Amino acid sequence: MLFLDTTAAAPVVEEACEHVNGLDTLWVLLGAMLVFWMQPGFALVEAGMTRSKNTANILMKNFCDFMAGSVLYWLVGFSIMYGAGNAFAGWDGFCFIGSDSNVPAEATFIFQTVFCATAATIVSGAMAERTKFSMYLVYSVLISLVIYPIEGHWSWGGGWLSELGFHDFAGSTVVHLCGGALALAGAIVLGPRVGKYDSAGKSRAIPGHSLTLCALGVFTLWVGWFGFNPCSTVAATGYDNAVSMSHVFVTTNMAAAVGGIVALIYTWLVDGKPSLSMVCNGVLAGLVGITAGCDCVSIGASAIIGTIASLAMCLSVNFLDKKCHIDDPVGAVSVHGVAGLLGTIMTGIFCDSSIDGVTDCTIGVQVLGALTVAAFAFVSGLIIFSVIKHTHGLRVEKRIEEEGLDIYEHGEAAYN
Amino acid sequence: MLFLDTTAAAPVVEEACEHVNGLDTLWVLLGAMLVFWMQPGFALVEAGMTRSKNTANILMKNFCDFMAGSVLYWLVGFSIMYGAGNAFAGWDGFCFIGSDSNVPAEATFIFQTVFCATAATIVSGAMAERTKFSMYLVYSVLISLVIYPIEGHWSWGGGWLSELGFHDFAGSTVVHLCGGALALAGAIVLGPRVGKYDSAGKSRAIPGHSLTLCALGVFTLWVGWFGFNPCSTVAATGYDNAVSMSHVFVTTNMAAAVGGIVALIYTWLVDGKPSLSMVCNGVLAGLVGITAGCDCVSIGASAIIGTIASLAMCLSVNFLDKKCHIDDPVGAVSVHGVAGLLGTIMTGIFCDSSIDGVTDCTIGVQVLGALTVAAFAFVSGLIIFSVIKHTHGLRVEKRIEEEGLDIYEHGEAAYN
Amino acid sequence: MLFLDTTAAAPVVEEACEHVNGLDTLWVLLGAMLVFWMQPGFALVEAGMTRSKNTANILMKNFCDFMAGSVLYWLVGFSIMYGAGNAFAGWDGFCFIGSDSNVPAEATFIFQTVFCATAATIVSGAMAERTKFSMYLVYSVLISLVIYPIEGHWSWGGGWLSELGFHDFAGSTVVHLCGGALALAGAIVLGPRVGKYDSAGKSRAIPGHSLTLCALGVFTLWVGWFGFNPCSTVAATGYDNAVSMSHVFVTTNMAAAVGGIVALIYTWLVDGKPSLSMVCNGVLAGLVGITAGCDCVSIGASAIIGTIASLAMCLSVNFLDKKCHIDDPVGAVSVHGVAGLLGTIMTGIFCDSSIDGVTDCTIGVQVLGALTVAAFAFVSGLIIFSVIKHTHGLRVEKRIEEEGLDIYEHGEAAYN
Amino acid sequence: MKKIEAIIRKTKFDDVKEMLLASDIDWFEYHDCHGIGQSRQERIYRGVCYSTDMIERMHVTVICREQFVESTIKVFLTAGHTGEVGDGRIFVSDVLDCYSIRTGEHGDIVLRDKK
Amino acid sequence: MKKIEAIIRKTKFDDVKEMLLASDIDWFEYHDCHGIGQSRQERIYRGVCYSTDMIERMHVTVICREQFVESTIKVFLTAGHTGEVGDGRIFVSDVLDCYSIRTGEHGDIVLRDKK
Amino acid sequence: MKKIEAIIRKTKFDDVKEMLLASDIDWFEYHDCHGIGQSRQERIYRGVCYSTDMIERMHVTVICREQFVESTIKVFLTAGHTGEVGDGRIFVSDVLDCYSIRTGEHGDIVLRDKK
Ligand SMILES: Nc1ncnc2c1ncn2[C@@H]1O[C@H](COP(=O)(O)OP(=O)(O)O)[C@@H](O)[C@H]1O
Ligand SMILES: Nc1ncnc2c1ncn2[C@@H]1O[C@H](COP(=O)(O)OP(=O)(O)O)[C@@H](O)[C@H]1O
Ligand SMILES: Nc1ncnc2c1ncn2[C@@H]1O[C@H](COP(=O)(O)OP(=O)(O)O)[C@@H](O)[C@H]1O
Repeated sequence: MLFLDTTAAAPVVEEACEHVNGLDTLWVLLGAMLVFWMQPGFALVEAGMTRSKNTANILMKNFCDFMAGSVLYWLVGFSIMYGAGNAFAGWDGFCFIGSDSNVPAEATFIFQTVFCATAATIVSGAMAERTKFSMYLVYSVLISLVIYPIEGHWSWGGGWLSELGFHDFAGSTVVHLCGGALALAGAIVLGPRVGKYDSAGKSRAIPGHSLTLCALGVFTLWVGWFGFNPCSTVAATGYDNAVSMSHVFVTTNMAAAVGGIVALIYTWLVDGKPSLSMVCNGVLAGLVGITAGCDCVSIGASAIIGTIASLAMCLSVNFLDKKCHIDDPVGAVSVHGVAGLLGTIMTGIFCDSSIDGVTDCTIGVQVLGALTVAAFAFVSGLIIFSVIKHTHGLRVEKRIEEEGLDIYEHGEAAYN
Repeated sequence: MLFLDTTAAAPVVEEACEHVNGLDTLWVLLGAMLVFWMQPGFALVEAGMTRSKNTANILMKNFCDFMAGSVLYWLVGFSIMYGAGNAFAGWDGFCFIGSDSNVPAEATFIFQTVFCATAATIVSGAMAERTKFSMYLVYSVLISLVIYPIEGHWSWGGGWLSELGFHDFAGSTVVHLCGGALALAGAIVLGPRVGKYDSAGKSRAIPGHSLTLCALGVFTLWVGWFGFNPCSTVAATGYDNAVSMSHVFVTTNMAAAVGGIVALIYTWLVDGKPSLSMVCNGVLAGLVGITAGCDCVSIGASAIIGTIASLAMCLSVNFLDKKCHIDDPVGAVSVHGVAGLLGTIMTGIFCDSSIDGVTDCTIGVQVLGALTVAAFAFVSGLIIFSVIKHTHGLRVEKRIEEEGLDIYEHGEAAYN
Repeated sequence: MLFLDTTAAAPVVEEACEHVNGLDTLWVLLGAMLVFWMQPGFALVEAGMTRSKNTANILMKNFCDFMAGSVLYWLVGFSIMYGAGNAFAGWDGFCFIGSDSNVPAEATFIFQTVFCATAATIVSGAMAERTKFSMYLVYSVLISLVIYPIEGHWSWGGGWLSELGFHDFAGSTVVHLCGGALALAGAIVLGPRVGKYDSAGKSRAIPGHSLTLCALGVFTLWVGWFGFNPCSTVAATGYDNAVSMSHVFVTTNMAAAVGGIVALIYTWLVDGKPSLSMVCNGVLAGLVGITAGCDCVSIGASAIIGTIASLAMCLSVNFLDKKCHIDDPVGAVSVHGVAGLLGTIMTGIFCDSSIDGVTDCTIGVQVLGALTVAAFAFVSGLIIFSVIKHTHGLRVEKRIEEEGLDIYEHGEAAYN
Repeated sequence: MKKIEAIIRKTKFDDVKEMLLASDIDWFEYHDCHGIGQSRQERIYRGVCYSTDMIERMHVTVICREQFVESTIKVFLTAGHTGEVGDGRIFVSDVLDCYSIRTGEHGDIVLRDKK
Repeated sequence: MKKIEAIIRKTKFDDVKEMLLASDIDWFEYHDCHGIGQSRQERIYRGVCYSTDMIERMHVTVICREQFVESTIKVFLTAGHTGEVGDGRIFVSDVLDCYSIRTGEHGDIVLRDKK
Repeated sequence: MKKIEAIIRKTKFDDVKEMLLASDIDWFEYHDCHGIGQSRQERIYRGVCYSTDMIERMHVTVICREQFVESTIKVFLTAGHTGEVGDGRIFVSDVLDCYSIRTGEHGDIVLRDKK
């Protein structure tokens, strides 16, 4: 049987013993816990921003993204992403889990697994409240199996982007922009929810059922990001790492705080009232934006990145909704796509080699990398979702959508 | 006064200084935090799966389990479990907190305390919605004071099971099976909730009030389990520990993910619809199942353990409910009892000495250990609950049960 | 531009390299994560204990406290608190982030930032359900900018209290009493909520909308406190630190558990029914109480401190409500103020130099320190809130208060 | 055609529902409501006791033909009965006409007999 | 016997309740409802403004003897009054009969006078 | 004055509301309710299937002058219609009087014509 063949424990290569470090391992595993903890964060934000009749469905999707990701990334994904291969994709056999570096192979492997699951889970929010559960699973399998590993290989697995000097420290592009672009493809192919736009094409608000869940989710994501970014140093020993992880922590927090403040001010000025749901998104946009450059920009620059990412997110939410009539219930495209794109590019602008020794990070490559990944993910998404749409159908019946996916897709109501 | 006599700080034994290790201590304390964090996990799962009229009651029970456990395990329990003694129970005086090993005595002590509280809290779910609060407290005191410490001594405190080579790495049997067996005893003695079975003996569904809480609780437990299992290495220094904790992390996650997937498929095939509440239980069953052998089975084997644990849980939920008419509102018996039992036994099957040097783990001893502990806990439970039932009464009046325990037992409603 | 000037990364002073320690840094950053995690804890407790029509408002206030705190403490606060200066206040220029000690400057800086935000967020609960959002922001800015840094400087930044030997390990006084005193000032100046006292002056209960949120918040705070206290050793290397952080962990947990039990017994005896909402407060009172002396009292003493803190909190809640007619919806004054005051003082009584080598901690200084800080915070609060009240107005219109702040202040309802 | 409104204990709703469906009625409407009545529940919140006169009740509305009024009332009087204060009330009033939205029919015919 | 239904501001419910209990009425039923009316509230969700004409209201139902109808209506008109748009309405209709589930009695006698 | 009560599909409420406001009615009241009827939904909870006959519905109440009764009923019959089992019912009954709490006026005058 396939499962039993794998000798799961890292081969006890004698030399490896010397450089594997307990402190680094602890740091990486702590990071894995925290990034895992972002899963409930996403689940809560998405559940809070949608209606209670679809809550069980969206929670289920978040579980499935993580569960499918865990298994598939182990079976195939990690091998494609980090296996030896060409500039486009790697491969090292099934159930490949890498080899020891400063941490055991399995520590690296689990840390990468939770990142993969994060990318997968971004999309569910944008496609909420109208997607067939079974068809969502098809997408979820494909991102963990193919899409994320391939584009991840480019930047992090030794592929062509990494050779060009593309700098994406913890995944503004690799994780968030990829998820955001897929989310955009999904939202476009699906079309808006019933009742989202009136006959005159005016956008109607469909408020989520619980801002409390949404706010709790944002706090959860925020603390998870302290694993996502700082722990991406994947080493904690020695002066340089200690300084680097502290610095990443500070810039991450600063961008998040500033991102929230900007959204607060923006909604206060534009809509007349400070909006909690937009502050939630603003914090996330700041976090997504700083992720690429959190190691190599100054604290001041992180505040600027947070500002721009959050502002762009606010404008994008409006633009997509009111102008493009793309219905993204939780703002996933704006938060992960737009902020991820800008964050990656701004890393090229604010990157300061005196901080983390990153010298070869240029705007040109940053723009190139971000756009290529976005295009790749978007086109893959368009293809997958269109094929599903025209074969089995991507969207539930109107009646099911109106009465709620929970009952018809899962036979359970979230609240009784 | 009793409290003041204890010299709480570890005695500054000079030699100890040399082997106490800051990294190990940090790892153990991190573990204690994470296992503590399982308390809200249990509270949320149990609250979510029961009706809103009993929510304050169930939350209160979870608080009390932990609070009583913290105090009693300090006063007496730890001494019984880890004190010098015979093969059956230890004793080293009141307020014994052990002595330094590779971590300070108090680090070990607090790590063990949170495990004790976890065992205690499992039962509240199975006895939810109909137990007198005061009588529940009596049980809660007894488990932390006597039951858990005694059976814990057998496996972890140098008792007879540990001498036989019984392998229960982080407590499939010691914690979960013990809790599950007590839960079974409690549910049997209490009898089903009013309205659970109709006059023809057909089971009726009594849906919980919030799957959102339930799902959040499962995520919380999942991340808590990354402390429960990996941190049970209680050491993080050196190559072997680094590899071991990484490996435990990966197997834990794999079993959980696979457990969830299996429950998803099971309910989809059997009931026609994928059920969120069963996926939640499936994840937990996978986690419980892998707990005994997470250090010494391969990743592939962990997937198999997750599969079997989850499948057995699904069947057991149905069997207990529909055939035995034992009313376990949250499935605690199936999740902790059945999956814990099977997980312990499967450790004997899949145990691979090349992974963690565990060589003396045999199926026979695993079966013996699991069954003895289960029998001990179950019989203790039967005695305690029966005595309570026939003296003071274990169950609230029918009217209180119908109108909700919150108002009558606590004078408060959870929601207003 | 101001932001860009700051060279955010710690200057690579060669000598620093030698004593900066990765393990200590990891421990401090872990602490920062956990203390950050107290923010959702506060948000949930406060949201749970107030009515659903004001939920978005109170969540927003918690976000703003943290976001404003993060930015302002960086711009100015840290410099006032830890900059070189006199006994009363420090100053080292804008955007000062200190210098490396055993951990990088930025690690210390972010750890202090989250403490500052904690102090700020305490007040929102006491002023809930009736304060103008914009005016709350003014207060929030002032505490992070001036009040907390100044009084923090006295005890922790080398000010006059620290020179007197005032011992406040993790902030019973610096953080909690300061917040509690400000909360008292705010509640007094604001006056009670509409309908809180009937025409005869009898107090009326205004139950919070969700004890589930409240309980989850308390668990969240509890685990956060395992960062607040143990990580305040800010070092994890070597025998002494390992013992100290373990000891702090144990005393913290013991005081919390005992605090909860005392509140349970108190309400059971006095009101006839064990109250979940008071157990929640009891746990928090125990935690606040032990914070000052968690490093230097025995486990037994921590249980006593928990008992007294929780008992005082219970009495104080009643006294403030029924006798003083001060309306504090979440009990912030009693939990943080009263318990913080008593905890600081009791540190002088139970302080045991054999435990942590704290020798110069006397009751006199503890009383002096606690009272001075309380007085300073209370008077500052009175001034700020009174000035606001008499200029722009601190309180929303009666009609807005009756119909809920969410709609009128934020244009959003938390639940739909 | 008569409208029968019963304000019953929430905890008796399941019994009433089953007995109604077992009788001549197979359609009715219900919603949660609160009643202010004689039966009081003591509650405590943060040390402040407040005896609430508010009870959670279910408001059940049945529209039926004249001939079923008596039997329906009997259902409520039987299945809703506990004998303790707080059992609730039944009110009967007149209905002029009744339409089925699906078919557009109106009058007594809409109130089919039990299939 | 008359049925008096009032659709009042939710925020005025406590006043109305107290005044009702202080008058001849000691039992009534209420539930949350929404009213579509002239008074509108502005809301914004994620940048999309929507002025809702939906107001949270309380629906209070009192069944009382003829002689108390007038005084009960007066209670609503007084205690429920703010003078601003959105104060709500009172409707009076006929009730044919009334039963007490506990005692089985029916008719006016069920509507006891205030003890 | 007549009272028109309609028990409609929750999912049809928005349509009904818009059509009502577009007609002569500009005020009405509604609340969530459940209906026991012929249309059943299958649910499963933890492996136990239960087919619920409970449907989430909206109870809409309009009080209107005699002359608008017919048009209002037509609104419900049109906007609330899907043709599938479970569309709901409309009941018409008498109202004796109507008061405006804000103005204290009563009678038909309270039921203003659409401005
Ligand atoms: N006159 C009334 N008008 C409206 N509702 C009433 C009236 N009388 C009783 N009710 C409703 O019936 C419920 C039961 O009343 P209660 O006096 O407690 O019952 P019982 O007389 O059977 O003990 C009340 O809570 C209230 O909701
Ligand atoms: N004709 C009616 N039918 C049903 N409900 C009505 C009717 N008129 C008013 N209402 C209810 O009364 C509420 C108050 O109406 P509104 O016009 O806002 O009050 P006012 O005229 O006192 O300012 C409405 O929201 C609606 O719920
Ligand atoms: N006689 C009745 N009394 C009270 N409510 C009724 C009555 N008949 C129908 N209803 C309500 O109308 C709803 C629709 O009934 P249903 O038979 O499902 O509709 P349809 O006949 O249009 O298919 C029911 O769920 C119930 O709430």
